Amino acid sequence: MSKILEVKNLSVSFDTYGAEVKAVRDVSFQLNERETLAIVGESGSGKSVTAQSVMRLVQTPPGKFVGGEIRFNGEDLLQKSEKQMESIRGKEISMIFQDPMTSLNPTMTIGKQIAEGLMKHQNMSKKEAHLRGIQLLKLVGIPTPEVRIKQYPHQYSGGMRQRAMIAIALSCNPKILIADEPTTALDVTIQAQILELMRQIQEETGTAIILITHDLGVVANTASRVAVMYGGKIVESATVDEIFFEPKHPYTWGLLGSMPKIDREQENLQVIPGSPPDLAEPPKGCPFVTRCPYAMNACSDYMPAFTAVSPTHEAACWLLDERAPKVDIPESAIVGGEDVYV
Amino acid sequence: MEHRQLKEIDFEALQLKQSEAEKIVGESTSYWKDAWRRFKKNKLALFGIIIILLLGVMAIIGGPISGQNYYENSLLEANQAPSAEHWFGTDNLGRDVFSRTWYGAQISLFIGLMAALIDLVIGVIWGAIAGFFGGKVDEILMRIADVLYGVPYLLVVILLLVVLPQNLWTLIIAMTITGWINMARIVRGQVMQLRSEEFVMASKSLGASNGRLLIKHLIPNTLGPILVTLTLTIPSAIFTESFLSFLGIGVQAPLASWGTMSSDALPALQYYPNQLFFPAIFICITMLAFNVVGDGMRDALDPNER
Amino acid sequence: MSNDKEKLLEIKDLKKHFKLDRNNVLKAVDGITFDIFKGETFGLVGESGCGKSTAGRAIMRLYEATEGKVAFDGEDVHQAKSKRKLKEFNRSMQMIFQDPYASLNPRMTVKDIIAEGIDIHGLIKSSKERTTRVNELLEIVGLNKDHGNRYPHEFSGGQRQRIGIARALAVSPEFIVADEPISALDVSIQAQVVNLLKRLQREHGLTFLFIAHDLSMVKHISDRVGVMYLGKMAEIAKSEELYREPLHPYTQALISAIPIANPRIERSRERIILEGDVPSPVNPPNGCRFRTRCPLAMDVCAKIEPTWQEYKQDHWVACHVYDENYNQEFKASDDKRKDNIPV
Amino acid sequence: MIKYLLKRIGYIILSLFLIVTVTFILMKAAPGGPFASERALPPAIEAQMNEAYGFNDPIHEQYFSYLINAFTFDFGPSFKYVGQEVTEIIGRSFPYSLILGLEAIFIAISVGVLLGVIAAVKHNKFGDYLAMIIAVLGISVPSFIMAAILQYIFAIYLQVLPIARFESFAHTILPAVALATTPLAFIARLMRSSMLDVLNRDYIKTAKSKGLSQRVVTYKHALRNAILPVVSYLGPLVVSILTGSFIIEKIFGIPGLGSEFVVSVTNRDYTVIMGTTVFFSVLLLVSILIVDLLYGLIDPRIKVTSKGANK
Amino acid sequence: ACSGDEPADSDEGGTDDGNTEEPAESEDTEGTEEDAEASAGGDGLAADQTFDINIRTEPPSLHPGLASDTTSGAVLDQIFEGLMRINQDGEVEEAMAESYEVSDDLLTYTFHIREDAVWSNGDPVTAGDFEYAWKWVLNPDNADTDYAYQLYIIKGAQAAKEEGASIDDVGVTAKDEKTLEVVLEQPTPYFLDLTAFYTYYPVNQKVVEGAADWAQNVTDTYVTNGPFLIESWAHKDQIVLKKNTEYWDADTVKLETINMYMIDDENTSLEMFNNGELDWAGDPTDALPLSAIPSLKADGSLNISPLAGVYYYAFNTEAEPFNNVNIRKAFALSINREGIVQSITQREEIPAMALVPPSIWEESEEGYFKDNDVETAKEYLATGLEELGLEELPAISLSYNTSEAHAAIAQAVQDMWRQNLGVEVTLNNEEWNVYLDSMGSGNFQTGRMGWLADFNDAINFIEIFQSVGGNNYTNWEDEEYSDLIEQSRTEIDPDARKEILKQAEAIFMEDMPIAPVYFYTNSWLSQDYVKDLEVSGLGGVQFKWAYLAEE
Ligand SMILES: Nc1ncnc2c1ncn2[C@@H]1O[C@H](COP(=O)(O)OP(=O)(O)OP(=O)(O)O)[C@@H](O)[C@H]1O
Ligand SMILES: Nc1ncnc2c1ncn2[C@@H]1O[C@H](COP(=O)(O)OP(=O)(O)OP(=O)(O)O)[C@@H](O)[C@H]1O
Ligand SMILES: [Mg+2]
Ligand SMILES: [Mg+2]
Repeated sequence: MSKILEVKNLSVSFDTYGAEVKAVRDVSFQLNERETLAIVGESGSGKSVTAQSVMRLVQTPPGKFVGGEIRFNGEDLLQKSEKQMESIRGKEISMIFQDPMTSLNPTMTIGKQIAEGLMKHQNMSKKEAHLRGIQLLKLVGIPTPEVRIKQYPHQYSGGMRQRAMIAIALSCNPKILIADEPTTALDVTIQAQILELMRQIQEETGTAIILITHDLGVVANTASRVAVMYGGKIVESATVDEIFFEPKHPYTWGLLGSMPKIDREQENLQVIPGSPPDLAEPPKGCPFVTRCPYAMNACSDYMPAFTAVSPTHEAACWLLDERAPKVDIPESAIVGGEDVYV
Repeated sequence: MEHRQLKEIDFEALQLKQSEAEKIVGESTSYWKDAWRRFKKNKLALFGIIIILLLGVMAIIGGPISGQNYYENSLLEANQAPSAEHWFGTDNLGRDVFSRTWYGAQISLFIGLMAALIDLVIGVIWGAIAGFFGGKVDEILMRIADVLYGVPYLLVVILLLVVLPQNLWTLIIAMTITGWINMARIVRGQVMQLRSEEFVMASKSLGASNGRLLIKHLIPNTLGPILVTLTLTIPSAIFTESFLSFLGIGVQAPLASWGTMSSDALPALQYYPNQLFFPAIFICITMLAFNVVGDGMRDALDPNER
Repeated sequence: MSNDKEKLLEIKDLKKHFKLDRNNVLKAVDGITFDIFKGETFGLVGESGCGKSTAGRAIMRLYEATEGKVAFDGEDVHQAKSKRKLKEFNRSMQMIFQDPYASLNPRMTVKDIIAEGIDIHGLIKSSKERTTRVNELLEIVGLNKDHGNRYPHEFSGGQRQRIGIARALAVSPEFIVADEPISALDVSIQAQVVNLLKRLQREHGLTFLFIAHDLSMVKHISDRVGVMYLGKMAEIAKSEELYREPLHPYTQALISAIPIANPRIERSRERIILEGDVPSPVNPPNGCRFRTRCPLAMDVCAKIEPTWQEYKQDHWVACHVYDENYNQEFKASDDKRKDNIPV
Repeated sequence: MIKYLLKRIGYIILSLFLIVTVTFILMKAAPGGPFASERALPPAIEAQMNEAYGFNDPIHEQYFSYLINAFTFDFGPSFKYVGQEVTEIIGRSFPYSLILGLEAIFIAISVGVLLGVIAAVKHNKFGDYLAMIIAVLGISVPSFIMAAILQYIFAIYLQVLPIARFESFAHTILPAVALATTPLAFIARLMRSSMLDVLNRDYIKTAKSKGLSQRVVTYKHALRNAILPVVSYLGPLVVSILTGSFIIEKIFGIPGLGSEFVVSVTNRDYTVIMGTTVFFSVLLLVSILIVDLLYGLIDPRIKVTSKGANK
Repeated sequence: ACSGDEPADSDEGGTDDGNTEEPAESEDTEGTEEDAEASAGGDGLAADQTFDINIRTEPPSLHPGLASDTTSGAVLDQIFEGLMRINQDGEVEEAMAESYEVSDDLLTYTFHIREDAVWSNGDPVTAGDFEYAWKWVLNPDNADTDYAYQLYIIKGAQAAKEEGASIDDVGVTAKDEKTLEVVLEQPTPYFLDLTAFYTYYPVNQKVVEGAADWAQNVTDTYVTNGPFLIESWAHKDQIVLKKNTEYWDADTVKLETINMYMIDDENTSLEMFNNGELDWAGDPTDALPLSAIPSLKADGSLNISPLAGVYYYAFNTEAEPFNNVNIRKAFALSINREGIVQSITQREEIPAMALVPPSIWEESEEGYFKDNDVETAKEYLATGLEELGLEELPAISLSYNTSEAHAAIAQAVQDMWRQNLGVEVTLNNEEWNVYLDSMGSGNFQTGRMGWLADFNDAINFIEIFQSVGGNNYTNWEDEEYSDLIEQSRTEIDPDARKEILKQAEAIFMEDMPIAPVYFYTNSWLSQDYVKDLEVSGLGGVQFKWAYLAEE
């Protein structure tokens, strides 16, 4: 497994009326061929900004890259010119956006929207692009693609739109596919269809996937590795099993704990009290400090560094420091037994 | 590494007040205060406000400042260039352009603001009702607007001239007849979009009356486009006024307005450009100021532009 | 068990059709029948666009029903003609909206939003009393009283949803329709809201119609669950039972598709993947509406609409598979496929 | 669709009927008549003229004959230009206004849209400010002042373009530009705000994510979505530009339709008033209809045939 | 008669500024000849005899019987010809008529039409064409013949037009092909002048009969008999005239082509003149912008000649306070006319302290009172107020119709009255038709009016005020005045007649129902190479004699 993407110490900020919003702070991760990296975290924790940074799609201004590098095949994307990026976007790295309802141009047929990328990157003629478009739609499971290709997004159902987005993203066989909450807007039956589709395609083409979601069920279903983000930072990163069965960061615990367990009767759900930090004035120390039940004095002043728990597992939490009191995973965060009604 | 230097005490539990966890980010400000705060950040808009205030002050005190008045003829001193005595020169009857400009400001600013007000009252209500109720009501209201737009305006104005006395209020009425239609169209479009918003539905489910829905929910959320349209209303009102004065409605000589001053001075453009320049430049300044303020207000009132 | 409970709401053959133009009618809700008992939470699930919100709104009378009856405490909501009666219904039935961002007027203070119902119904005389009441409500939903002077955009999604709840509670309703109150929120905030709803039910004896498409949440909060498909009710059962023993093939697919936050289970799990797309509610399939995507579809499904029957005690379903009485003509050919039903 | 069109045409006829009626009432109520002049006519001759033109008929008969005239587009002869048919007058002057108007609309739309797009793309940068200053100037300088200034600069001072009259393409440039100023400014402002809105939409990011260049994204994806408000503003505007501007025609000595509107009223030339009004109204109502149909073409989500009620 | 809207102003959109004019005198004020361009023509004639002029607006009708305005007149005068034509010196001379005889009682005129007078289609011009044309105008069945009353001095004309008398009894008879006899109601010294007026033009009976719309466009039926032929008529845009080679006096005609443009903006037309695109700017077919006058005067290019017309303010003598003659006098005397003509109108207009213009009666330059006589005005005011029993004057309203010049004059007068009499004056500006309506119904206190002569005779001005109504908006009537006018109609001796009319004017000025302001002038620019083109005192222009000199 070779790594094709490496993000190092990425920081992205937004200039707003009020202040500078530090949306992504010092984020590092890497992505290998053929693997699916899931990024999870609370709303507003910087998942989408991170993803869009990789594509250099963050609007500047108001956005700005404060520091770090994004190495794709060894080259730093942040150093590339807008023109050079054009040949990477859509061809090498492509993206499925958070909301299928708004991510397709409502005044252009699906066919045209698929063909654009093909014509640009594969030098296809209009006709070839059209035929390829039909193939792609078929691939993503849209019935009667010959008819559908001529339709406008509003004539598609939500699930179909999401699949059309996938078709666009896959059209040029990208090396990396970034899927930003591809299923949030869909209901479970269609969500299942789409996750299945993405898995299939990965098997066939070997594409590496970054999957952004806050649905841990989806993560469990699809990902091989997981990065947990909070307050603009990655707080824990590990393989999917390690995240679910040996989580180390209190935020990950909270996240796992607040899911209703379909196999357990609970009177009340576990909650994480409070609300996320203001990214305009992020806390000096750990961003989770205000909501962490285990917070220590150090947490509010010093950002904990990553501590490796295993070769594939690291977390940024003072609890992992040898001087810290030992804390066990709370009951609610334990993902247990296998007796599920299916 | 820095955390090597941490002491034992750093690993003691942090004392947190519960309320702090629920703290809302950002200081506690009201919507309007917040809007004002955003507005103040917009230097350009603030500058616009200052200009408008200055114009307002000058309109009130500017006339007599130069020691001249706006009506006294001095046929022998007609069409003079700016001088120490007549700061902006004189017009074809030898009247002082400076003081006329500021008396004109009173009228033009009044007309502009009045027109804006009318747009606001009639246009907004009309459009809001048409958009909100839709269907037949919309059809009827919009057809009325079409008819008003289609009937020859000049004919209407001539009739008003006959029926009503020649004063500012007749002028206002003449401007009212079609002035609000644009605004009504825009508000209607907005309201049609907004009326299916969930917060409207929510209020409905509480039993809110239609009037309440319109006044409390729909219209306040149309403020952005309303503001932009308003800023565009002002110049067109200023020039409509000069057209109407020409027909005999509204401001009668020797009173002046910027509109009449510039249309009077237009034929003399080549010979006495100063007579056109001064009123025209003030119209432009006013417009720039209002537009900048309008843009600033729109941004400031939009809670998404935090 | 439900028999000894008191019916609060009786919905009979409720239909809501939207006329698109002269020739096309969108049958958003096409004849649903169920009861809601006092103090319970009734969950309503189904695919997006199947008519859940429409049903909720028709019950609230935010939409005029095309047909059918909604009785609240024995009185027909849709027959109420007088303004006074209507206002009374508006007071006793309230709604929490799907989208916490869209359902709060961005240009009103939280205080005014919450007090809107109080103002409309003239429940309180002095402004001091109004403030007290609003503060009380803010406290109930777990917000701070100085939040009242702020504007919605200053709040997080979960806090906004709580404002929406406070608004609904302001008029002391007996019954609340919660239309996907959590689907726009992330997990940790979802938990906050669900806990709050449960607490309110405990403390104030409220009745909920809880609409969602997240089945794990619905199971967690509901006493009974109804499953809708394309404007029709497919199945109703106690939530425990529905998850343990889903009858309708659609329910089965739905439950099998819930992703489980456990990678080990997920890896080994088999799910029923439905083929095809949701048909258009303008032209629903004849016979059983689910047949176009149903893995068990039989000949009869295309011909006859399945009846709504109580297959077990308190467990209703509309599916030919569980109908012994359908036309003999189809029986022979269909019997073979019936063997495939997983039990 | 056919049904919808028929319904709309029904409304057009209804509106037209109302416009004709109101105009008739106003016309009759306004003081003066087509024969009034500073040199008073001998009463007997005036009486003969009234008789000859049917002004002695009962008012309702006059009204019905106007109504019939209006709906058969046969307005009869002008009172002022003796014997010239109203349809002829409109027929000969409209082409001038049409050419000028089309040119002006072309300028207004192309430059206006361009300015608006530049302003939006360079939001809060120099390009934005410059474009908006141009727009505000365009709004605050009315067409008649613009016309005089243009004439002065290009025809008199620089002597590169003709002063007036309508003989060649060069003659049309100044009046078209003067006519275009205000709408241009309006369009620029409208375009800017809707473009700002559209550029923040998700599908713009999608388009960029495909590797499309800024230019393609702006003009192929954003423009079409942002142009709707401009289109709805254009409906009535196009009509008033196409039917000519009195003041521009006067300044540039162009025999267009705009002056007919004004002159017919000041002359109380009843048949011409009615003819131009009906002509204008039909254009207006039809263009409003066309705008509604255009909505559907530009944005396939908008179905004109359905009512606005559904979400 | 007819009255004029002040010709020097821009009138809001084509109102009927119906002033008629006739050919008139010319006193050649030659400009210096410019350097010569290679030209073939002798006599210093430029090779290209194309003349460009602006006539502002579309002529409402080019049918001589229907026309009633200056613009139409300016075209008709070139393409038609009546029995007589007014020559460059302002004298009537024979035109279609080769000669004429007048009976001793001055009532019967017999005209002999030229043998070589032909229509543009080759038909000879006959006496019958005249009879037909005039009777057509007098036929009550023909509407739009606004100027029928111009023919009323002919016996039986008014009766035929207005009272249902037989058209056959009208005193016009074609005795034979070439002899026309005209019988008048009363001896009329200016009858010959009138026969040069366009309502008296002939039409070709053969062609015109049955082609009711013959004059609407330039077609085969548009048959004329003047020095020029109409070549094209692009409505509202341009009229092109060409020399008529078949014209009996074609040798005199030098201009080959006349382009008449219709540009209704005086600044634009002045610029076109400056650019050399026009050969003429200003009166009588166009006007010069007020603001350009000073500089034009300064560089000496402005030509000015008197015009028989008066600009005045009419008092409504029926309503207080202008029912009092002293008040009227006070207002009339306190106008600074010199100031107005010097600083506002600036075209060397003559301050008017009389009714009849000095171009008709030279004595009028003096007038009946002193201009700007504030002292006397104040005395009158005091007397007047006493008579009315008033402490001070109430606010007065001064009406005028929409126009830049009217507005300027009104504002100046407003200020004069305010300063001199201490009276508050409100200005009341109305759209043209509305204005006429208000004036006609007496709904005014004092209002602007103007009058331009149709022919060169004082009666033109004096008879306006003979009775209330018509063009007399003042509500002023005087028996003695009326008697004097009637007396003048039968007076054959010109001096005695003038004496009678002078008496009438004196009565009028004593009662002062109007405050005259100034007597009009013509003002124009012409390119230096334009020769023999002069504007008449009646505001007419004749191209028959004009030519372009070699440059
Ligand atoms: N254009 C922008 N201007 C200002 N702030 C922005 C902008 N875009 C994002 N942000 C801020 O950056 C932070 C991270 O946003 P991001 O969209 O990455 O969150 P996310 O993790 O994707 O959340 P979600 O789950 O809700 O999609 C948020 O606080 C957001 O407000
Ligand atoms: N006002 C309306 N006019 C026409 N059709 C409507 C209207 N409201 C809803 N619909 C249609 O009715 C159907 C049911 O909509 P509804 O909102 O009830 O679905 P839902 O089950 O709540 O879906 P979701 O889970 O997406 O909220 C949909 O096809 C929708 O497009
Ligand atoms: Mg996101
Ligand atoms: Mg819904």
